[in-house]
Amino acid sequence: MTAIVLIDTLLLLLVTVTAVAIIEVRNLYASAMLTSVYSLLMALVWVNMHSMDVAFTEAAVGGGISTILLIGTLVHTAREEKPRKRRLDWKALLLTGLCGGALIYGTFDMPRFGDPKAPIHHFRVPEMMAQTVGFVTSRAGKQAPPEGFDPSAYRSFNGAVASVPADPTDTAWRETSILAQHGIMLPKVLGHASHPAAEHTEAGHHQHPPDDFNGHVPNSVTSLLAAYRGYDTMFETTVIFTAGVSLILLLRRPRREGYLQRSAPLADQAVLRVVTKMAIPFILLFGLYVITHGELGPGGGFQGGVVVACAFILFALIFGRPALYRVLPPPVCDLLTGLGVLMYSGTGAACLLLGGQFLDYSMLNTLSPGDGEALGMTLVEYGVGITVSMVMLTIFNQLAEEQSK
Amino acid sequence: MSWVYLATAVVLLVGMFMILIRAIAGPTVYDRILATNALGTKTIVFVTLLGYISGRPEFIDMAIIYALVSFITTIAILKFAQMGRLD
Amino acid sequence: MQAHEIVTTVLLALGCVISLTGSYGLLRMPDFYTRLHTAGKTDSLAQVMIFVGLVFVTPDLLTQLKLVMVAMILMIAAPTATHAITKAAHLHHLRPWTKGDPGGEP
Amino acid sequence: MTDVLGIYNYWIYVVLMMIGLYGVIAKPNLIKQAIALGLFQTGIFLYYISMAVIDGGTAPIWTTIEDGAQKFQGPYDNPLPHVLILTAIVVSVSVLAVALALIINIKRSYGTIEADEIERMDHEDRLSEFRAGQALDAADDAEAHHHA
Repeated sequence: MTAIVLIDTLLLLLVTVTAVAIIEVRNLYASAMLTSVYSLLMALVWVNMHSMDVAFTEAAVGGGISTILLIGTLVHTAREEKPRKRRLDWKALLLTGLCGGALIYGTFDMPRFGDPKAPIHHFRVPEMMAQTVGFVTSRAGKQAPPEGFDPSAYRSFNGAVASVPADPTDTAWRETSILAQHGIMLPKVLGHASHPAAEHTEAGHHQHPPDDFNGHVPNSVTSLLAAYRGYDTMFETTVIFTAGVSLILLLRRPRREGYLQRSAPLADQAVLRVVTKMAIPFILLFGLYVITHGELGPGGGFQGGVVVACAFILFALIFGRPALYRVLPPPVCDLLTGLGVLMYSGTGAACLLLGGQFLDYSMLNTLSPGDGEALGMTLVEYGVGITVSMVMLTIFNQLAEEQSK
Repeated sequence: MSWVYLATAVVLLVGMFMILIRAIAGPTVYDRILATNALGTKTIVFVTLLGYISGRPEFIDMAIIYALVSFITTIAILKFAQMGRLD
Repeated sequence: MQAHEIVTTVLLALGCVISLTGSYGLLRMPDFYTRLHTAGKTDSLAQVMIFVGLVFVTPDLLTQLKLVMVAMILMIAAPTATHAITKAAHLHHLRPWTKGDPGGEP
Repeated sequence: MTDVLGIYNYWIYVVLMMIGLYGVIAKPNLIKQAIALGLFQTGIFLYYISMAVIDGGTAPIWTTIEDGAQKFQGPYDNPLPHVLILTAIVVSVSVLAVALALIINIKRSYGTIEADEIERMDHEDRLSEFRAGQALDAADDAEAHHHA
């Protein structure tokens, strides 16, 4: 039993206990608090499974925002569930039991946890790991395939894995591209033979630092998010934008009634006030760091945006919502929400206008496509970050707002 | 050295289990808030340790975000307990 | 085991003991204020010990600085939260436990 | 036995999902249902992330730098499920927010957030509408009869 499995088991035990408690506790307020605990534990499970970015998002979104949203709803509704005679619903229990049994029966065909031979670890993985936006070479513009690439063989390639090594720890095998294994492409997708740094060196004065992007960004999650699944991420951002718009439509009071209402700030508590004043610049800076640092380490637009929103929410909690509206008026907030989506699609359109394909970031820096990738990803992450932070703030504002009678 | 981290992690998990029982049992709201907050602190230590267990300790940004989020959540829960509203 | 690893092991073990006693106290103490006493203090001390212990086995400076920073943030945030919880409970007139009186909600 | 050890944590995800499903079906409180939906989603997220794990793997973030290039330092977990779930989490909080907004509106128009009470109110509304319609029909019939 390895360390990861041991910790996984213990954590999942805690998670399951919390889940049962969330469902069975009658007090909705306690249920909301336990939701926060649940999210933190779940984020630990994901750190244990090496999924840093997901854990980051879960901690910020699940532990922070959704708990605050649930509590914001409890302000308008009842704190307690209605007491009932029958606590356990036998019919539902039977149904879920049957459904769960069927699913568990299905898991017997699943590959073992962490099995290196599982199909998911083979199909297209080397290509995804090695920068996935087409074939990035040091040449800008419409990318030619690397040497040794056989287009007709690629078109007839059905994606099947030729041979799986007997030794599961054979990492060299996974490093080799599947295309290379089939003789479609030379096995050098990963290391770029001629990267821009080499061309600049001869000028003498322009030595690229060793942490420069040699054709790919270090965090492959961000790379996949912004490039391989760029369209998808763009429309996920649009989904979030739509959620913000629906919240405004569902809950915002008519403009003539005004934004500012009475509030109950906690500013008379000296310790809280001082600590918050110290903390807010730090949180904002950290949020920007998370967005900007997204392609180097764990983090990115979604996570950083939520952190920035958390700073504003903390401000509203301590100093009251009217103070927040003086800092960030709702019209500005609404405008920024749209601006983020515009920034994302605008980056794509810029690539289009520069002669590449939509969201082909390498067009942004024709001298060094790798740096262009990094620039494009940063712009896109900022777009996502602005939208996410402003939508989260809008949601909080609308839920906290008093309703017109 | 890794067994030291692992042992620490398991001990922390046992502690988290005790705190979780307190968070579920209550009895007052403030007990729950206290337990949630304590669990947050344990989580921060735990996430740092996990980095050492997996041999890549450079992702401590995680711990910072946990600290911030757990603080903000505690304030929000508390404000609702005290004022009955969030703004 | 080298010297710095021994230092780390000792600090981690101390942190473990302190955090475990704190958790047990949170579980067993009779009322909110006594639970506050165990949880509030042990949390800060135990986390500082574990973070400082980990600094000794960390190779690069940036990670060491981040460790110290997390410890500092916690040193500020955790007592603030504890203070706020206590103040809220006090303003809510939560009675402390005394002999013959279980305390609790007013 | 090794088979069971290898797949038992998929079972835990199934259990989590079923806890969520039970909550959605059995709990009439709408906020509880929204939370339970979240639990169900987390079960699915866990399933995806655990598929990405590989023996001896590490986070798919390249940090080792040698000779000016990032070194591919051994098996990385598959990053694709991470990306899928990363966006799914943020979408799930949007779903939660819209659900909560709808719940607040329901509370404003019905005065309760218990699904069975809302259903009963709707039923009573429909019943009274039906009775009013019946009365109208009867009046029409009577009128038609009279003309005949």
